[in-house]
Amino acid sequence: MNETKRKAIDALPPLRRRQVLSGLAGLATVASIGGLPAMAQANGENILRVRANANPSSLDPATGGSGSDHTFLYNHYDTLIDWEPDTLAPKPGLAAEWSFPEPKTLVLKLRDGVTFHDGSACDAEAVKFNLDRNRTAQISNIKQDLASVETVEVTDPLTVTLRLSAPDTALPLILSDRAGMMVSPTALGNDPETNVDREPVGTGPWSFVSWTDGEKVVGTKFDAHWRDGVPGTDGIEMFVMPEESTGLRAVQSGQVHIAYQLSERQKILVEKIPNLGIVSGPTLYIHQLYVNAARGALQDVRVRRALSLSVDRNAFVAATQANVGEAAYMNLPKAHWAYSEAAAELTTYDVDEAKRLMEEAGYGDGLELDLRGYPDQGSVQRQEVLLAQWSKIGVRGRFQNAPVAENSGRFFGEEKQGDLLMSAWTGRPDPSLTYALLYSENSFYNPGRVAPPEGFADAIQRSRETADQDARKVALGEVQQMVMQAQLTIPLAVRYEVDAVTSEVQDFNANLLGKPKFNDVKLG
Amino acid sequence: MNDMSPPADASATAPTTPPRVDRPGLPLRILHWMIDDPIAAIALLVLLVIFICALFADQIAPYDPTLQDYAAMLNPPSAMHLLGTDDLGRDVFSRLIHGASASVYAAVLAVTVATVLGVPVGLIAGYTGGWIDQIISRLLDTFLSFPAIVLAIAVTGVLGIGLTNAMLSVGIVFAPQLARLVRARALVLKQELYVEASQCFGASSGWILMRHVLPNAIQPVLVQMTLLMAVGLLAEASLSFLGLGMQPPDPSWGSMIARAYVYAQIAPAQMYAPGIAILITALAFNTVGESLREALDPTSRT
Amino acid sequence: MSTAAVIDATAPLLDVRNLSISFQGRRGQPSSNIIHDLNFSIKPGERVGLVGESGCGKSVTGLSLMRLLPGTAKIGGQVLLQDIDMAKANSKQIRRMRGKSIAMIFQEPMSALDPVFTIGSQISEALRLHERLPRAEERERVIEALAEVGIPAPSQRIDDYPHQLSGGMRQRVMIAIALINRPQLIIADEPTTALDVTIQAQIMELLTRLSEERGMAMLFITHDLGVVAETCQRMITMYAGQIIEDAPVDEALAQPAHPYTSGLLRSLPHFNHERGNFAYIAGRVPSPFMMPDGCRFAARCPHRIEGCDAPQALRDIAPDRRVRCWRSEDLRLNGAVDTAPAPMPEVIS
Amino acid sequence: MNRTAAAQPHEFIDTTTPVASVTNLSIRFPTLDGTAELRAVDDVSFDIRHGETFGIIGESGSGKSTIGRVLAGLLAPSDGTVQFDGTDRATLSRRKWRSFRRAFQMIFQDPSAALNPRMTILDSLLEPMRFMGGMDSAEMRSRALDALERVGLRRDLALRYPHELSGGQKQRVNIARILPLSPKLVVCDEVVAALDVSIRGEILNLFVELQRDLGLAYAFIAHDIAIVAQISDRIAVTYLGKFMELGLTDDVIDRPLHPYTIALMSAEPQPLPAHLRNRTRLRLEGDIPSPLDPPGGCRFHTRCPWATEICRTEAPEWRELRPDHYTACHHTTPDGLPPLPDRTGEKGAA
Amino acid sequence: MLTRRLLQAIPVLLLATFSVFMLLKLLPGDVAITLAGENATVERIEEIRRLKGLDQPLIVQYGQWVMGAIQGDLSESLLSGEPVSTTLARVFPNTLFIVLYAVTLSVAVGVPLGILAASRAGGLGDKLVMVLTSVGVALPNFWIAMIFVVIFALNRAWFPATGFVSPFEDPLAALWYATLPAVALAASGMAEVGRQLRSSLVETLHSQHFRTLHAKGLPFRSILWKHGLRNVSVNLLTVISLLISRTLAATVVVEVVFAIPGMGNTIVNATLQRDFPVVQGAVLVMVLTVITVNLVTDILYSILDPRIAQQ
Repeated sequence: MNETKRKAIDALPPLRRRQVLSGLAGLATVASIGGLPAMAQANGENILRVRANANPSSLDPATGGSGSDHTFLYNHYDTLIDWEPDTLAPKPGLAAEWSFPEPKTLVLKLRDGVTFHDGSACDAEAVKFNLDRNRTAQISNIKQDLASVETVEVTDPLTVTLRLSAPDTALPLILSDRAGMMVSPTALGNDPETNVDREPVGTGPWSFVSWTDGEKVVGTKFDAHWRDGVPGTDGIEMFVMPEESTGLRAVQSGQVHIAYQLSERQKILVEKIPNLGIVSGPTLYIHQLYVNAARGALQDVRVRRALSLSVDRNAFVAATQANVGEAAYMNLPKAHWAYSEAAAELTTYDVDEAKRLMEEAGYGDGLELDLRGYPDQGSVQRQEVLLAQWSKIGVRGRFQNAPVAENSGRFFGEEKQGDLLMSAWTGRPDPSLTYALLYSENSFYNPGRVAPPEGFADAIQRSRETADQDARKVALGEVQQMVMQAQLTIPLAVRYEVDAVTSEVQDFNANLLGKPKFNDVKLG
Repeated sequence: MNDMSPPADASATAPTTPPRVDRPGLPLRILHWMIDDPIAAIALLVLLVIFICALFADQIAPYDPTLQDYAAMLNPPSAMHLLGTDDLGRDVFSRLIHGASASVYAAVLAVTVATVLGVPVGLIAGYTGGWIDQIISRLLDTFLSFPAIVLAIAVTGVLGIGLTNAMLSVGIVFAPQLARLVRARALVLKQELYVEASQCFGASSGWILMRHVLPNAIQPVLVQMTLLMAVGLLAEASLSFLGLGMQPPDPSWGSMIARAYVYAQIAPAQMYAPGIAILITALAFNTVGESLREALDPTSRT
Repeated sequence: MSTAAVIDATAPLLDVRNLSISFQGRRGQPSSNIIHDLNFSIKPGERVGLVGESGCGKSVTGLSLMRLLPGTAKIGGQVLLQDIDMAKANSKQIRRMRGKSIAMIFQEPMSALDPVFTIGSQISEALRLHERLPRAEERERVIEALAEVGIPAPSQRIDDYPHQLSGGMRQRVMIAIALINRPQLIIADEPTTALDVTIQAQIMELLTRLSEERGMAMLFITHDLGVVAETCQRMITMYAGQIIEDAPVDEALAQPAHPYTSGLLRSLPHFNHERGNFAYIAGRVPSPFMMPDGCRFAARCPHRIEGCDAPQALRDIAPDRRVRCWRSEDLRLNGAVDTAPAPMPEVIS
Repeated sequence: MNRTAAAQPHEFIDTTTPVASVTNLSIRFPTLDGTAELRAVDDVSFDIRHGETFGIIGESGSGKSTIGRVLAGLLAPSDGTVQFDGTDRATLSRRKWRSFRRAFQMIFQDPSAALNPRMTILDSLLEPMRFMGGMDSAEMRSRALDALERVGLRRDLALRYPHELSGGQKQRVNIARILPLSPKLVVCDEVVAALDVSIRGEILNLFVELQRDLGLAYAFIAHDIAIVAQISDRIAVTYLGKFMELGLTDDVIDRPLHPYTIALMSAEPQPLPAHLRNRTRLRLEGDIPSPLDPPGGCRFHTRCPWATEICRTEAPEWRELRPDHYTACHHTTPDGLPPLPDRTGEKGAA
Repeated sequence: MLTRRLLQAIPVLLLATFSVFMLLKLLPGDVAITLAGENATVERIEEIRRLKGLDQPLIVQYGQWVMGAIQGDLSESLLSGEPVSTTLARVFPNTLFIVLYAVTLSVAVGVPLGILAASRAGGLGDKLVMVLTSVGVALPNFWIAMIFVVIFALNRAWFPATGFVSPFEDPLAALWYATLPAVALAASGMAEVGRQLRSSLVETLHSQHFRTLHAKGLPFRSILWKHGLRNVSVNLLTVISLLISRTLAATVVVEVVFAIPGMGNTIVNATLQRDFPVVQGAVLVMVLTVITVNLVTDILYSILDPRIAQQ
């Protein structure tokens, strides 16, 4: 209260003064019930409330398709193999240990005594059922992930043996993704073609309570979870609020404890708000341009290179992400174990070289491109910055924006419309998967269906034949250099995790995958 | 017996009541109207300014509306940037002026589409009557109860997202309103005696529609068109807000608001300028429309 | 009672003095003088016809007596009714007069009644303004009133809405509303113009009978000289906002003193006129914006001579006859006398 | 005074082939909600002869305007036939009918509403000629201006708009515009009702004059029996969609056969001093029944002082009681109606 | 009349859902791509189309939907698998609540404004109201929504910035949450109601039968309040029913701004993602709502105006 007001109140007779003060207090009460329903309950209960940015597509790991599902799935499912949050190096999950007795065999040793939420045991049989369902069932969306698995055998109640068609050391990390999430076979009625997309039953830290579309998904503590101290709260409520500023306001007003994946720009704002903390770090999520190398001028690698070299990625990050994040010189962030310095140099900003290449390709007078993108404000902003940068080498164009379902269909599907699509790559736990999906000749994400550079398949194969991380890094580095040389995609910026948390939240950390896990979070 | 009656001609040429005031020239008439309805005159002036902005944006705007300056993002108003800068360091004032052309274009397009579609349909329904009218009326009912946003998304989906296509869909949404209005007018007008007289002369339906029904039905349409201009302006803003309207990097008022909303917490002032621009323009269109209604409607003059 | 009646018979019930009415034009336009220097009076129980063509100001005059003109109208002069000057009275006084002392019947019975209320409630509403009665009694009074104006089965019709009645019945309801508080003066503005002739005859008869029974004065505003002839005792003729003749009906019809009155009478169709030869008054009423200073009828007058351009005063030419024509004494004008009534078959005599 | 003289058919009247011949005409309109039917005209037959003025008189709901619209070709009969100059409309193609109908024109009650407010007088005058063909624009223009003069208007009015003209002037324009079409029959629907009393005569004289010069036939529709009587050769009296009486004007006025005709004449207010007015008048009781639900039997029985049981149950026949004088009444005779029983009395005698 | 109106509604419903269906089918891209998501391969997308029956002829797909709908089965969301009826049962009341709240506000503010203006027609109060309502009509409602959020939710936490509480769970909280969106929606509604009421009231007050009322000696206040309001009630009803339809349409953007789980958000998202069953179901409900509003309006008409009742 400022000085004048105080004086004015002091000047009132005692009775009036009390009335005024209580009136002010009343006003304050009204003002503070900003987060009333949520906060009122929060005082008594130990329930974690999280703002999620999208409705899950499915709560059955085998049938979903959206990268944003994981954050929900992790609450209810454990994966066979886990990863280190900072580097994504594999670590034990439901499988206490794993090994490749020979390159085409993977043996998983399961933990004893793990049960599903419905009480049935998560044993070797259950794992076999899940893996077979994931790789063969019609409804499975992830058959591709387990394409190298030939058979799954139950060696003993706690041992599962996977026989592979080719050496595949990417498998452990693949099993840290959807493919490794175990669903209760009982809940599926032992029928691989049914699903639990709306009533997930897994072994995860919270058992499922309810899901109201576009509103919230509720879980309650699974007491029999195999890890001690997990979960850290009695319940979890995931509130779906697609709009970022809405999400931030939700955490600001205390309606939720955590709002993850805010836009980088909001970091400055979060820092200004008292009692809010920030959890931040790099992710695998990369804003990039998909190139249809089978169309017009883009068939010329020089043009593609020029488009990439003319992007001042640091300025791009500064403009679109308020400097929170990093330039993406390849399809992986710096922090990733397979990051390749040599590949990164290929895309370093060099506008003179870009101009030279354009001239050489015969586009010294400029080039008009058919650009596609998505209509959300973030995308639009990135498009504007990109167009401004490209104007330096005479590249013009206007973005035709449409929702994801429409523009990805048009660009990647049979229509093959548009030269470039500004989109993103959400990353995969194992980088070899990323490369295979982005650049294989028949991959969906290769819109021109152009053949990858020679030696690409070889190098990928080599990365999968060894379990040694350094050897893998070398092979994947080669792949990365090849694709950047050919510039079949144009990476722009690495998305940074920006999560706003209230002061009550403890033990919440970002991970490199960019898909938060709440297992260990406690409220204090 | 007829001692009272001078020749017939005398009466026929006698002055009429009220006496015919010589029709003044156009400038004088405009002056009269402006004195009569100064608020509408101001509104018309505002529209004129906005149209000039739209036409000569390049000359008026102090900066290139797409010129980015990452060193000056979200700056408050200053002498250099009258309305500050936006999230990419672009001059808001320049974008506002350039946005006028997009917004005016959008409104004009939507209203034109609505008129081209709605007026003939309404004329035919109202004049023909019978089962054709029944069918058209049911169709109009359908369109009017249809969530417009679905139509907008669908049209932009089929034709591609962009201001033109978005406003095309808005035009389609508006058309039934005009059609209904014209239909109602046509229903009345076809009963007019001069239409019956024309029928007696052997006029065809086409002649009657074009010479008698349309010219007399057009007045409320004109009024409604100006009022729809305002609605079209708001629709442009809404669609741009949903990302279906103006595409980057060119500015429109709606897309400026949409972008500004992202920074509501950091720079709330960003929202004001384009919103007020829409408000003033819509207000001006409405005012002119109301004034037209008043001026054209003989019953409102008592 | 009888003494009072004698006094009343001489003292006028309504005395209009120097009434003038003008309307303010829209901005930039001149105001128009619709009524100029009107003087007339009505005695208790007297039925007076106010005749003239459209635009001569007779309706405006009627409305001004009730102070029903829109706010743009400027009224000058006096309208004295029972010691109240209606031209100057405040709205509260006027409301007290309306219905109770002076009431009005309008031309369009279709639009003069509120369509969303029953006729019963519209009558009782008028009654309640001046008299508070218990519900049942009030309803009784309304039914009585309906019966009095000749509405069959009034106890059922009382709950009808106006649209359920025919034009004639609606006009009867209007009369019931006007008469419910027993006013001394009724202004009837073209009360039968919108009705069919057979119905018109009924309504005129009803009004005449009520006026006679109650000793109620009436001012009939009409363009139909036949209506005036059959119902009124006195006829005031207006032309271009002025009274040009004021005379007992039979005298005015038999021997009009003003060429205009004569012209009007000649213009009426008659059963026994020569076929295909219609009489009329040539020319137009001058516009209120271009009123001549002199005789306003001069331009159309077949008897116009030099000197007619000078202003004319309304002069007394007989004890109860006034005329605004300086030549009236020279002229022997045709009236309606040389025309015969419609032939009537003997079957009904 | 010389009505008798004028009642003789004048020289143009051709009594052999009627300009319009109506046989058993019925017109029905569906009501708004479609549940009921309005019988606006019910089984009416008559001829209009070349060059005559055929008066149709009736109150509201009598169907007189509907008959007029049929005669102008604006309405097709629901039942019965209408022959225009010996030709049935139904036998003509649409296109043929459009040019054929030009000979059958209509002048409306409201002179303003019959002119398009957005067209100049000249445009309105030119409009009918545009459909005739065979004239260049200069010729049409000169004929339009001639027509304007013919009806007593100055040529310079041609460039004005309707709202700048007085009612009488507008009605003259309406007359002028049909002149180039050389009509054979003109339906005059209450043509002077909207005009001031003092100028009605002017317009009516114009009609009479044109008939004299051009030999037109008129169907003259009005509610005012005095006007109709003064202009018509023959008069038809309508009531609730039916003809009550039809005959030469003098016959109908002087020797009416139908009670309704008598009542209509009695109801006409007489602008005469008291001592000159008719003391014996027939005043009707009650309202005009709704045309939606007309009474059975004789339509007039609910208001007729002569009505007896038969009138309630049986519709009277349409009879020619005297030469060329038709009526539909159970009680009337060639000598007129029998004296009225006492119950009615002299209502209007006061 | 009622049955006739109901019968008329059937072709409108069929036409509306069919045209939505065809429109969506015309759109490029399909839900299969969304469903395949990150794991999309050309084969997988084909397989999903087969699984979801999206490869069948259009008319068969529509026919199946109509048959299901007649039996009350609106099928499930292709994306989330939730039964469409469940989705709609959840989101529709929310939207309806906001719409009714906004319309109530519009009427509660607009009617007094209109009366005030009409009773002082031409005066200062009238002019003030007209200026106010002109601005109200021209206000972009999503913009005013944003401004409200900034002022009343962010600068002063008087109201929650976003979110929604079902009125069935906690009516008070529901009102409190819905206030900003409702006020934003009502800004133009109030103005509309005020203007329309004023103009029809002024017109009515100048009509012939109001002269009769003056002639009776009725005081102005009872002419205004009893006869005036009763006479314009039919007009007012028309305005309100139009307002309901219009507000229903306007919720879309406002729901986005306030993150309200309502019909607008549902329709937008489902359309963007080509989730046919949801769009179809939502359109059905929207059209049904509009038809119902019109029907109720018609019934009220005949109660308010005896002339209509007679027809």
